[in-house]
Amino acid sequence: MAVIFELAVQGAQMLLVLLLAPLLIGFVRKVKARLVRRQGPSLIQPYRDLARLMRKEVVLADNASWLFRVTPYLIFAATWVAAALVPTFAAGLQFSWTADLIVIVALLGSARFFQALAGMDVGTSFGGIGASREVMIASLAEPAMLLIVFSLALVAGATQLSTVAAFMGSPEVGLRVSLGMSLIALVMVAIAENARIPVDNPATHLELTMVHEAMILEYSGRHLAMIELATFLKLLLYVSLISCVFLPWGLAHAGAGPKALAIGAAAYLVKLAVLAILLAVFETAVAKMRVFRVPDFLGAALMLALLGTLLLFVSRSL
Amino acid sequence: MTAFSFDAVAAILFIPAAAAAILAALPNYRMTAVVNVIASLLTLLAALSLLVTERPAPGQYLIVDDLNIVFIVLNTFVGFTTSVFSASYIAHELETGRLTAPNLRFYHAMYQIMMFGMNLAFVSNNIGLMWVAVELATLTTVLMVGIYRTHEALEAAWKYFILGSVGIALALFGTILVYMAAQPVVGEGTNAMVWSVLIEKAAHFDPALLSVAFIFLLLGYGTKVGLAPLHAWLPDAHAEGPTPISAVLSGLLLNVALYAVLRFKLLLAASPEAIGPGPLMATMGLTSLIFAAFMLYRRRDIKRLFAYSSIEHMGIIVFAFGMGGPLANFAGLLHMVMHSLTKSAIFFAVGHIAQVKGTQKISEIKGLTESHPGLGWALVIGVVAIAGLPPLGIFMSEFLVVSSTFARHPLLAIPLVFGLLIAFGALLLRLTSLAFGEPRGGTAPVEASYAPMYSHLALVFAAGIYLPAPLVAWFQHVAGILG
Amino acid sequence: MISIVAFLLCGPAALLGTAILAAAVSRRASATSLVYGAALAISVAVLAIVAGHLAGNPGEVSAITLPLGLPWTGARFRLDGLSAFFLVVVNLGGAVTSLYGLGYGRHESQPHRVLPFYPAFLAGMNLVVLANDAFSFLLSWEFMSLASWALVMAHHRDEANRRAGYIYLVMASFGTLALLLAFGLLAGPAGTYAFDAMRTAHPGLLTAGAVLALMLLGAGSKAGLVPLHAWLPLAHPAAPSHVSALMSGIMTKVAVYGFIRVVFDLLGAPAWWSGVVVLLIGGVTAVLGILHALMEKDLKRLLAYSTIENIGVIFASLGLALAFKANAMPSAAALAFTAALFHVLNHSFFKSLLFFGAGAVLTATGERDMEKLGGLIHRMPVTSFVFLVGCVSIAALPPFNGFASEWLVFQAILQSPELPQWGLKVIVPAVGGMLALAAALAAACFVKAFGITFLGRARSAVVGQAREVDRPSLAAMAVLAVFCLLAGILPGFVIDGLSPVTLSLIGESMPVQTAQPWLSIVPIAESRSSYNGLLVFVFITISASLAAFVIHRFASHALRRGPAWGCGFADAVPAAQYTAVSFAQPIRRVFGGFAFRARETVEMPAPGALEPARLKVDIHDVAWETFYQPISGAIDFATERLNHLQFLTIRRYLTLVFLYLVILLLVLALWP
Amino acid sequence: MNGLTFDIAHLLAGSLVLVSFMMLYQDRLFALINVFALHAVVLALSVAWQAYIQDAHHLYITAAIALVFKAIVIPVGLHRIIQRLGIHRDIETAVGIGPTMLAGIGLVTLSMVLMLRVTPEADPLAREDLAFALSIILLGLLVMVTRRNAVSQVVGFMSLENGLVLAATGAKGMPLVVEISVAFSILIAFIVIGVFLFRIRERFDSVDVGALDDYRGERR
Repeated sequence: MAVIFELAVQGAQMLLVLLLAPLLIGFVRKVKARLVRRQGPSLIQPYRDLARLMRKEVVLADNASWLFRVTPYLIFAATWVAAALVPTFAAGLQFSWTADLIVIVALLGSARFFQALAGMDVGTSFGGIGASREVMIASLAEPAMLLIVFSLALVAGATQLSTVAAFMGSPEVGLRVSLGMSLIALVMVAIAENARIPVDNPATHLELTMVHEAMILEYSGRHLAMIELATFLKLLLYVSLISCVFLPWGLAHAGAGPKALAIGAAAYLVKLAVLAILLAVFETAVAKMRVFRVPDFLGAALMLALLGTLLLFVSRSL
Repeated sequence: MTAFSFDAVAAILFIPAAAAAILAALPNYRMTAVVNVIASLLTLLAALSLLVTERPAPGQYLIVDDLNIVFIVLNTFVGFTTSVFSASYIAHELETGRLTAPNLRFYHAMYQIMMFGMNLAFVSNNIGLMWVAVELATLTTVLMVGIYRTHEALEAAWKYFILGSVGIALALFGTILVYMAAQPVVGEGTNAMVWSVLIEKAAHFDPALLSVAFIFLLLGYGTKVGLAPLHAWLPDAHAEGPTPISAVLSGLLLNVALYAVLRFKLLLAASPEAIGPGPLMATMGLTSLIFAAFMLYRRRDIKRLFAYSSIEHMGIIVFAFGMGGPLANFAGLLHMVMHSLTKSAIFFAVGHIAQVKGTQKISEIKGLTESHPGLGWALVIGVVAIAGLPPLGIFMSEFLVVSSTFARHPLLAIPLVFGLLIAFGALLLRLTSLAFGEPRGGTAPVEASYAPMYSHLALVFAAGIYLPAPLVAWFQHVAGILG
Repeated sequence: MISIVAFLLCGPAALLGTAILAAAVSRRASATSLVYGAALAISVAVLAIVAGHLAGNPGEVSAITLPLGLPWTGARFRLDGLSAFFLVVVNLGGAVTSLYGLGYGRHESQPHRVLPFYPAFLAGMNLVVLANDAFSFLLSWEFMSLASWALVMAHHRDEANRRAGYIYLVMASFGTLALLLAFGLLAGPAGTYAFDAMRTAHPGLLTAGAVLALMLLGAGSKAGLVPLHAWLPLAHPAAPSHVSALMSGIMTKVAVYGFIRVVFDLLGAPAWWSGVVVLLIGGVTAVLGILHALMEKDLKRLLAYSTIENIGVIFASLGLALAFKANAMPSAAALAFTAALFHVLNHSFFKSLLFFGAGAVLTATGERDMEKLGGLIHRMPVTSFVFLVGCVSIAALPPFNGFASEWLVFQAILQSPELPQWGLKVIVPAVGGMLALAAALAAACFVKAFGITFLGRARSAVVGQAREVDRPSLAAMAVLAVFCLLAGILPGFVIDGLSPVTLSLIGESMPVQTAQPWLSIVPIAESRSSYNGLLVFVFITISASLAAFVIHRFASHALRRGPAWGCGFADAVPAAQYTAVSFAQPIRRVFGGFAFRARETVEMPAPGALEPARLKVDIHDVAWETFYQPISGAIDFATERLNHLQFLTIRRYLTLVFLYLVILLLVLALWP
Repeated sequence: MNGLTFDIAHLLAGSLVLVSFMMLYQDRLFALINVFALHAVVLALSVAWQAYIQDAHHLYITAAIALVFKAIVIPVGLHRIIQRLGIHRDIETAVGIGPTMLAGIGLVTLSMVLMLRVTPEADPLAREDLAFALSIILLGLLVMVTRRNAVSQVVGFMSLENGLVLAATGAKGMPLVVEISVAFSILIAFIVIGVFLFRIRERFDSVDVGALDDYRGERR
């Protein structure tokens, strides 16, 4: 019985992330629009876009191979699984031990791998640009991410997200410089990974500085829908990652009852809203940077993460 | 039994001498070649009979013990295979007109005299007699080196002769000094020159005299071993003489001189206060090794290349004996045997190559494994062996030398390894250009037989994998004698 | 009862027999299938024996001494857990490669230069793994090098190959001499060359340090540690592709075996700083190797460089194991050591697979230069699929095997806070960062490798007549691809298979994994970290197919082919695609500066001139310029100087003799 | 033995060294050969004296050999060769006379030092003889080293052999085999040299080894 319930909760989480992801995007866009005193599209616009794309027929480049057609589903699946494994409203779910933080990072990595390949498949120069820049960014973002994982793991003694969250929720954490550094680094990585301003601009096309959009330039119809959805999921994933590691309050724990779960869900929504607003404000405040400034940006993240890790040794109390 | 075995010793000396006389008389060159081969074969058989029969007590002039049997058997064996090789080689030289029939008569007679001299040097129990024999062998080779009478050959022979006779003189003085040292103890007369007597009484000899003597002997015989910086004659003599002689020089004559040095090393080792022969020999060995290794790089003449590699290996051997101790001595003996076999095999190959390609210039010989697979791969195996790669014999001896040295004197092993590596680089560089790449030079097939070459290589290969127990025991005993 | 080693030795013996036979018949048409068939059969047989042994009593050790090799030591051979594992690696690789060779070998232009040496090479590797005394070990080791050298020289008419072979063999014998010295130290003046004797004799700290350094030189030069790697990217690609696969996938592992055998087994308890050294070298090797790979446009060279990276990963985790072992943290040490061995196995899988793929491309197009390839996915669907699997695995992406082992390495790194020494505390996470960087760069590198070679449009005409390769080759590649997946989703079995080895060398092994629910792997405790490749795989497949199904079923499945959109730009020539070099450009911009003093110069034509502007990129191999060129320069100088001694007059030679005599006499005069 | 015999032997040996020194500063070939003849004569004397005091009669043979071959036959032969080759006017020292003399003195002291280390209870006459012989040998080598011309190198070589003979005769009761071998080797040496000079005459215009040396195996 309990197992059934656990499974149900797990399934609920999977569906939840799937459903929430477009909403989060819509919310961010709305807030950004309001910040520049525009009306902006409605919150559910992303859902509409996805539905429209799915109904449209696919226009496939003559040169596209089977890989090009499979990739969207792979990207979506990998991102979805990753997102579903991050504790949102409850930790220690049935399958949470399937993957720890490192695996989640790696899953996103494989999604990116295939996306870059798909970008090169058709053989236009834009795809190449996108792919090569994407891997460059990733080659800096991933180590940074792993170092963040290290410092978290060194604090919490685990890479298991549920455990980390539980530990961060517990009082003995206190305020630590290294954690602060990791947080900043994590935010920077998240921005880079989700192709947000200032690293990349999700709203533009036909700009030689674009990265992510350049890779998916040849996609259309349901394929594009899958990729878009995956992008939304990725953003949600990072937001909920930050929230579950650095704002673990109200997170329901393994084997918790419906009441705790409800509280967790509510808390989760609040966290999402707050972080989304912060993101929107940040994006409106700063400007897009040149592509070859991005390494410096990520290099800073890398250094911060490393510093955070090393500080842990210098003094346990920092 | 004793009588028979003593006859064996006599035979080793008599057969070559007689053969030399006959050959000097015979006009027909095919005949002479055949006689030469037969004589060498008989000598070899006589030498082998020494192994099975019991040995005579050492006399005033002749001795047979474990130490020199190693050398004798090796000497007669290589002498035999070389005579086989030289038969075909010389025939070709005759066709190309580089040699004339009278030359040839002279050549074969000299060949046997040389064998006689070397065997005599090995079996002689009298340091004076040994000296005479070594000089005899040397002088005959001088004449053979000059046999082509070309400008280069004459110069090589002249260089060989001058440096050689200085060596002769120094060695003789050393011998006299040894006698002087022995005379107060042993008493006047021949006994004071009989090695087996000396070695017993050596402890009481005057150490200072012995030390001076050893230096002269080391330099004198060392000149013939080809140790740097006394080596100057060696490369040219190898390069300009007929290839069979190069093979014999590298494979045998160097050993004769080495044998002499070893005998006197024993003498000196027996006298505690005298100067230690080990450090001297080790130093000379290392110097020769490293020097030769560097000299290998800029060689343009294929025979000169391998001549320098002989210097290198003599350096290793002398170094090993200088280090002393059962392991190093064993390694030294093994290395000497393996080097003789391999190097003569290489010279056989080189002889064929030079004849089919019509040149000795390395730059004009390429892609042998394409144009002459049998020859090319033999050269590859030979060079791989001489460079000390497994599974061939020299690897085993180098393994023993290097590892035992490093365990005892790490600082000595570093230059040793350094030299080995440098030499390896040079040999491999030349091998790559000789055996591989676009074939260049003549492509006429070789009509001579590869039998001597491949038999040597087969032996070396077998030794690298498996040494028969009796051989090992014997070598270990000899290594024990060498201290 | 004959010990199992005797059975196992029949393998190499048979292989050598095959080699001799091959030398005899190599010019016949049937020789190819004969040799590779025999090699395949023998490898499988050896595998079967080892498997039986492991299934029966994995811990059991059996030894034998043959009256060969070094007298008074004899040729000793021994089968224990470690050698059993590496036997599996070697013969698995050997079997698959032979299978591949059955097809690939038919395209060989000069079979008589390959066939005799191929079985010899396999035999050499088998013997190295079984050897139990210094002499047989070195003999087999160098024999292995020699055979592979002959294979590198197979296409000897190409100047580059000759150079590669030369550098290779020189480096190899350099390594052998280093090992020789190491064994000399271990054997001691008495010359006890048997490993059993060395195992019991515990050398002092200084000796141990020297041996470690020598092993890093000897085994490291064979494995390709920076800066001893220079020969590797030259030699591995020069050989025929299946041999490249053996050299890169298997022979480097044999080198790792040598290192483990001496440092973990014979040398006894390590000192903590030895861990530091190995760690740092490993990390640097990993990063530099993969950066070089990224700069390559020759497919096989790229693969060779990526081998260097993986070797770096392996050595880094071996270093971790040393550090933990030195600090009496057996469980952590076991974790790191298992990770290393696991990665050894995985790399042998995917690197062979990738080289096979490169070989297939080579047969189909005759090209190794990626700049001339592209779009092969349409012409060689199967090859491109398996190659993709290889790329995903080597890029350490879940759920494939590369990720499983790298994950274990990271888990081991996360044990570092328990280490007492500050040096280690600080260095281990830094190395962890390096490894992470290397992993990310590897992903980038193989996006490039696959993308440029197989995707996009054909960059030259050679792609036009490319055909899918023959069945044996495809079969070999498919087998390896399956292995990659299986090892990725069922890592628990591999880890448990490795436990006897770790138990014998570390003294402890990882907890039993296959007992875990849902077959997930749990290095320490589930609360700390866990990974379940199987479930990840299942989830991804389910959700992907689910999404596909739902959309096709309820939304549209209409599809129309059209010209590429490319932001409305007219269909440009294929040359306008991204090339290998341009793909690497951003990363070159980031790392090129310090890694290889990369410099980009734009040559603008004179105003009004018609020729195009050119972008020139020059990259330097720093290791080559810092170490190798000075050495060769020095040798050159020395030879030039000494060479004058060949040209003296007789009188001067006499002077030499004379002076030498006088000097010796002086020495004697001054002798106390 | 009484002092007189010792002094005479000493005197002869010493004068042999002196003659070697004279050889060092000859720069004309003829002069050199003449001095060598003198050298041989002195050698013959000292050998004869040794034969007398050791009353070892076989040594008289050696003395005769020395006198006949070295003092007469060879110098005459060399004169012939020189005239035939027309090189008698050569000035052919490679190193200046002064340095050569200094080196010679150094060598003599060196050999003295070496030999006096020999334990005194060895026969003193033998010791002195050895010391002189050693210095003669070294001086002979010095001659060979400092001369460019083949003939003078041969001369130097033979003076070296003289030193050997002196040493050998000084060694009491040394079997005849040695002297014979010495003479034997010199004979062979002379024959071979003669053969060589002859051949070289065939090929080049001079016996100057320098002419040989222009080709040194591998020209660069």
